[in-house]
Amino acid sequence: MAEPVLSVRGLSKSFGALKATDDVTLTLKRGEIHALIGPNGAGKSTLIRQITGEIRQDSGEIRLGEAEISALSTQARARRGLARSFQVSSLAPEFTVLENVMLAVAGASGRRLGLIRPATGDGALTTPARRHIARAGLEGRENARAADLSHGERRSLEIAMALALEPVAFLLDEPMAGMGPEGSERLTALLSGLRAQAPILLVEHDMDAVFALADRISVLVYGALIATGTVEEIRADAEVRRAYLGEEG
Amino acid sequence: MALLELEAVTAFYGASQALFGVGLTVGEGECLALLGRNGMGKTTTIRAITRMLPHRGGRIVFDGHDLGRLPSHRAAQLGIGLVPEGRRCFPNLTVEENLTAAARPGPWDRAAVARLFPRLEERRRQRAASLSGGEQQMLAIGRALMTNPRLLILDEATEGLAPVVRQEIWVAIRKLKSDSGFAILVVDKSLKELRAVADRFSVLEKGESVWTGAGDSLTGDLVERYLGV
Amino acid sequence: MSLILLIEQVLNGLQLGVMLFLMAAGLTLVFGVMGLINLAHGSLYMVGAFACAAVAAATGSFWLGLAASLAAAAGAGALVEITVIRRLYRRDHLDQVLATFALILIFSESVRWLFGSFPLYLDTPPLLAGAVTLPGGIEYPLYRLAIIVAGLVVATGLFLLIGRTRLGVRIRAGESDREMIAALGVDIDRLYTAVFALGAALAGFAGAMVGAIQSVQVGMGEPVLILAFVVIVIGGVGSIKGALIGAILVGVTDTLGRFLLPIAFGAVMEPSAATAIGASLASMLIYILMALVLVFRPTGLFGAGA
Amino acid sequence: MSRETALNAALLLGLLGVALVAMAAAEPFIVTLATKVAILALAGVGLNIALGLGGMVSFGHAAFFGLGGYATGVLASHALNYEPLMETPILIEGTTQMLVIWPVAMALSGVAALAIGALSLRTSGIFFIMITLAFAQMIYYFAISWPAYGGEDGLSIYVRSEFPGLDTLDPIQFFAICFALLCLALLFSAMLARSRFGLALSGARQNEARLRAVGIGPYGVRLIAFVISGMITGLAGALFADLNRFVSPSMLDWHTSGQIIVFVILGGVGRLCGPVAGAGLYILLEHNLGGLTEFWQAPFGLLLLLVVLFAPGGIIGLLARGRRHG
Amino acid sequence: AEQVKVGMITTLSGGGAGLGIDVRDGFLLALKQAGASDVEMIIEDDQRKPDVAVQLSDKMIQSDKVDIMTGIIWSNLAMAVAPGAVKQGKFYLSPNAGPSALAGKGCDKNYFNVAWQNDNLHEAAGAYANSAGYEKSFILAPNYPAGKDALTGYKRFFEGDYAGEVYTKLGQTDYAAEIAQIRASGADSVFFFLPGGMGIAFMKQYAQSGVDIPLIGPAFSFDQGILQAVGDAALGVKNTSQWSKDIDNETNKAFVASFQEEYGRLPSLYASQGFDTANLMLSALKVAQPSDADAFRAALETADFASTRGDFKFGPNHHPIQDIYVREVIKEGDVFTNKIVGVALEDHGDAYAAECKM
Ligand SMILES: Nc1ncnc2c1ncn2[C@@H]1O[C@H](COP(=O)(O)OP(=O)(O)OP(=O)(O)O)[C@@H](O)[C@H]1O
Ligand SMILES: Nc1ncnc2c1ncn2[C@@H]1O[C@H](COP(=O)(O)OP(=O)(O)OP(=O)(O)O)[C@@H](O)[C@H]1O
Ligand SMILES: [Mg+2]
Ligand SMILES: [Mg+2]
Repeated sequence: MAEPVLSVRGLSKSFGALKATDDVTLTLKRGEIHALIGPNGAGKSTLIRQITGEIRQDSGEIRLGEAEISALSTQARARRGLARSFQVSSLAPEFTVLENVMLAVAGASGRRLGLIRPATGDGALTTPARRHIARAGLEGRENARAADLSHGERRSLEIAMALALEPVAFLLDEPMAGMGPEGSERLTALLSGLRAQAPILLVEHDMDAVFALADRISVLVYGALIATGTVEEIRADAEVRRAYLGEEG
Repeated sequence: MALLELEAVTAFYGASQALFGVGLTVGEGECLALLGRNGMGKTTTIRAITRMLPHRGGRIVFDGHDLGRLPSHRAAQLGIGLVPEGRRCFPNLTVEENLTAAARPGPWDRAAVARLFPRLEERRRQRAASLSGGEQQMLAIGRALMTNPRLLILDEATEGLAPVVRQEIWVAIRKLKSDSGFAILVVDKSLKELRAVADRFSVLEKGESVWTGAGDSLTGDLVERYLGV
Repeated sequence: MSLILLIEQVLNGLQLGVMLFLMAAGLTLVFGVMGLINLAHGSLYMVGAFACAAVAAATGSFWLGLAASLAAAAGAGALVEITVIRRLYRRDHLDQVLATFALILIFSESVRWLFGSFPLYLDTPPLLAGAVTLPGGIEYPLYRLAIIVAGLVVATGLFLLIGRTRLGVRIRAGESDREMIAALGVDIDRLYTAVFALGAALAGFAGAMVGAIQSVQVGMGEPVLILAFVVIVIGGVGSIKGALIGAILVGVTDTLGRFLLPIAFGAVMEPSAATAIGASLASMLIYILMALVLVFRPTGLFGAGA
Repeated sequence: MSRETALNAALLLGLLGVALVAMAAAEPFIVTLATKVAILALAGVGLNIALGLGGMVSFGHAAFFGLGGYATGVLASHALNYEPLMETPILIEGTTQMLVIWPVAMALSGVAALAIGALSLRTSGIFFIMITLAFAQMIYYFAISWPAYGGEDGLSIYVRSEFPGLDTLDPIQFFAICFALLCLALLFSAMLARSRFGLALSGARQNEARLRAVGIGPYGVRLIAFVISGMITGLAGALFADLNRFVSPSMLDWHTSGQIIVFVILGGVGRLCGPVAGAGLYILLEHNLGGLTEFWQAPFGLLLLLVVLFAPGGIIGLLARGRRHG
Repeated sequence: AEQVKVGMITTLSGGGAGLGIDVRDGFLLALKQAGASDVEMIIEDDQRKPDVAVQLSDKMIQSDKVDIMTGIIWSNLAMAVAPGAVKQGKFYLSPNAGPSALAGKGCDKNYFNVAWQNDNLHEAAGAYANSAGYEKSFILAPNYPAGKDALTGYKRFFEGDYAGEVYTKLGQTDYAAEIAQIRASGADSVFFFLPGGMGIAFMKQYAQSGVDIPLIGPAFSFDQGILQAVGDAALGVKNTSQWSKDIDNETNKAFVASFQEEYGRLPSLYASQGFDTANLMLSALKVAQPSDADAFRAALETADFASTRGDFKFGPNHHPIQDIYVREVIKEGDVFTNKIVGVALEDHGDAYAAECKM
């Protein structure tokens, strides 16, 4: 099988006595959506934050393609093609929707940040930005300030910014949260097509979406992976049903 | 008489109008679900009820008090408890302190909240900022319960919770309603679960109440029309 | 340099530290806990000192003056909170800076208009006059011991109030999200007026206590303001313990720096240059200390993690 | 043209107009005041890049203002008494040429800003405010007690530095130099705000985590902005020394930092011409209230207070509405 | 006579306003008594900021076209203003500050100091310490030029040894560490120069500390305005001054009485200096106009006026040659004040006159 796009091996992180990630090994392959599920506080977001470099792991390694990236800063990892969405929307509140996405385009472009040449009205930024905004379903809201958006709209903007990075791999932390039924449906369709562009590590509690999208599912409990498998396998796993799914499976 | 009654409420953010006429009632011990697509005004309605955003036109009456001129804390003291959108736990306070900050006398105290969310008890001394998303959500609910409200408002209260926990919360909400006689106003995206707990539904579109009715009269095509699915 | 002198200087440093804490206590409350940048803290300190001096002069009793200082500063604080500060919580910190800067001008000139441009007389009460002899033969002014006691009492009181009471929890909650704490049924406006008045009263108290051994004059609050910020920032915003330890650290560093640096330089150069250079370095010392602390611990010694 | 742009143009033209009318009316002092406004506004434009665009509330910009001033003072004093500044390893002589002094002042304050910024930017919020203050205070106390250039007494220059082709002692010509530099700095600052760099800087102010997540490191962006900011303020300091023909540690005092901040806030944080409006109003009030009463600072404070309370966003915010630039 | 415009730049707001107000009030009192209707005063507040002072002087010279300037309290402000003003042909009469630079190499024919050269009172303190038989002094001043000048001045005259020499931080308010050093130093006298609030704080703390080594200081910390704030702590302290309220001459008696009547308070050192400055100016105006600079200068140089200090004349560098007294702080009724107990230096000039080439 082809080389995984992203691989994590033996990753561990403790906060005091709490093992937030406990020797986690997982891979993200080309073209797949790999869902990561698990109870609240299992360590899913912490895992993503280690992959992006917001916190340093205590041990273990992270590879993007061939390269070991754990020594890089968050921004360097982003420039190499790791895009993430935040579980709690994290935007530039005073910027408009368009400016937020332009910022992402500018960051991803890898070009030096000019001091003089205007960015506003620069087609190289605005054209892709508008395209990503439309894909995330925020068409018509380009000029609204991020601070004035409703909760669901902010969630959509998170997606648009991740798209704008045109990354090698997506790390999406609960992208469905806050989306209404209609938004969830649209996002499901979007993500389904997106995997062809770049694989997605999807943290999500919305099981309808997970079961509809995931090629593989990993289950994290108390920081440790207890199972990895196809949708059917995970649905059928008694331990997962008890610890996480409840009657839903 | 209804516990909470909104009549033709309008509200603005600065110069831009967000509510164009919202009307709804929540009876004593009743559960009303507020529906609508993203950005239609659900949260704004809730902000008007909790006095975080003064409304401009119409009337909001809670338990016979016109909320029109009351500040936020008075509305809360009258018995409106809020689980806000986005959790809004106090980040620098520990779990325990978040709960004490809200405490008012009544059946809901730290012990009762601990029974509902054992996870919170485990993380008692941790600052809210470093809790996981789901843990924060539990804390926000626990904190609202600590005010021992008569009307509990839940704005996307199950967002980010694991399915088992979510189910437990719905069970708990149903229990709150039947045992403690709480009135409940709830916004959530899961229609399936709402149908099991809500007595009535009210739909917002572009800041206006467009439909109200019981759960069984919310047919598939209405859902299609108002929620887009 | 004898050992006894060194010990005495360490003691002086500790004493200065506690005194600095007393001067910073009100600010710790208002800035550290409520999150409001109040440049007018020094003005409230001045109000306390002037009130104490005026009443003590009129009645002949320092203690009545002290009571007056609490009342005057708390009153001024409450007035300022209700008319000005209250509108600023939701605003940018910078608006608070400008508004409280304006308050400094208003306070200073009003006090000068009321009391004239000359320093006022305020002396320690006879009860606390004179010096006591400590073990080891160190003579120590009684009044300074009283200041230490007052500082420690205030520290303990604040620590209990902020850390241990529900009121303290609510104040801190209000700092991060006023709207939310109000939606939970807390009358945050009134609570904050009360806390601000308390902070002002502490500033006034310090002004009276410390004014009695310094000079009571217009502008006396300015150095205090900077020092108080230095102390709080070194200790870590929001921590009473941090403020106390920060204050002691500043006090000891400053005192020993003033004392030892000229001696140290004297070992390597001719005396008159050494005193001058040593003194120059000593006057920079607390700022060097603050910069060092912040470079290595960007949120202060006891600040919450970044 | 937006309302704010129109207002900015009106402000600058107003300042220019005041100077020209005053010259025509043979009121050189008014020209001097207008020059002071231009210079202080220039310092504010510098600070505004750090504070308004980058959200870095520096309480230590007096350091750069003062260093710029001392660059002028020291170079000029050496030029006047013909003592070289340094003989070994290389000979450096004093000078009174503005075209030499300005780059020196900007380089000096730029290097200081690089050092101070590199350390200070590890912190944020109030800690940043205080650590920048700390560095400025160190320089201040050093200047007070260092006898070589006058210590607290300061350093008189007696003449004004020279600019090729102009008589800098003529108030209006000196004004023209300062005004032109102010306009250049404003132009630069406007372009900076609109550039990709400006976008990133503003992003760093609003949300650091987000900026990192899109691949931009906030530290470098901030540091560059801080250095640019310090250099512009340093240039203003050099002009200020020339205006007064005198430098002293009071330029390094924390009051000076505070005053520059006040200009910026008063005019409107992050507004392009905020510092011009702020400095203008400040100087206007300072010089007119003084005549009314010995206690003029009290009504002055009251006016400031009214502006904060009822004109959030400063004067420009009040008059132009709309959002801040960037 | 012709109208004469006098520009006064002095500190009228903020912390140091008391000094400026006294200079101004003393000056105005002299004008009023002389009925000098031909003198037009322009008074501005420098806020104790050098740059403000410079701009005010520009204004007075450029717009108001004053003939004579005066008023500045602080040395650093004087250094910022006076050299420029005299270079532009104005007369500057200093009612308070006397930095050494302006007495020596930087002296100017149009610059007159009517108060003292900065070192004078410190020199007198040194001389007094000799005569009082002290042999080992502990000396203390803030770490800035005036502080260094003070210690230099004291050392110039004091013949004994030094038990310690300390520079404190400018604006320091707590002196416990210094007092401990003094106690341990074995000194028999303490000389300190701590102007304003610093001196008040020092003396109060010194009194409380139980240390009883005698203090000596220049008049600044024992002036009428400040003394009430120090209270008992200052009683008995010896200080040096070129003026005192009890100097026995007609001018002074009249001055003290009329000042008290006019303003309802006792005059200070600064008030006397303002008063003398105005009288010096008035005396010269009787002879010549500032527009005739040489004549006016010559008239100033004769110093033909009745000074509150008694004998007064100018040295070659236009700085005073005068007696400097030793005073002791006493209590008269409720009021703390000074009484003269001796003369420290007679007809004392300054150390820089030789360097002055006009
Ligand atoms: N800085 C920290 N200090 C202490 N504990 C922390 C810190 N950050 C996270 N934790 C704890 O680590 C655990 C894992 O948190 P994480 O946010 O990764 O959970 P999660 O799986 O994303 O949960 P959720 O689904 O609720 O978002 C939680 O119990 C959390 O409280
Ligand atoms: N602070 C604000 N300032 C200006 N406009 C706002 C603000 N908050 C919300 N809005 C706007 O008001 C409208 C209603 O928002 P509201 O938050 O009430 O929607 P909602 O129904 O709760 O949506 P969601 O399901 O996404 O949470 C939206 O168009 C939103 O952009
Ligand atoms: Mg999570
Ligand atoms: Mg909502």
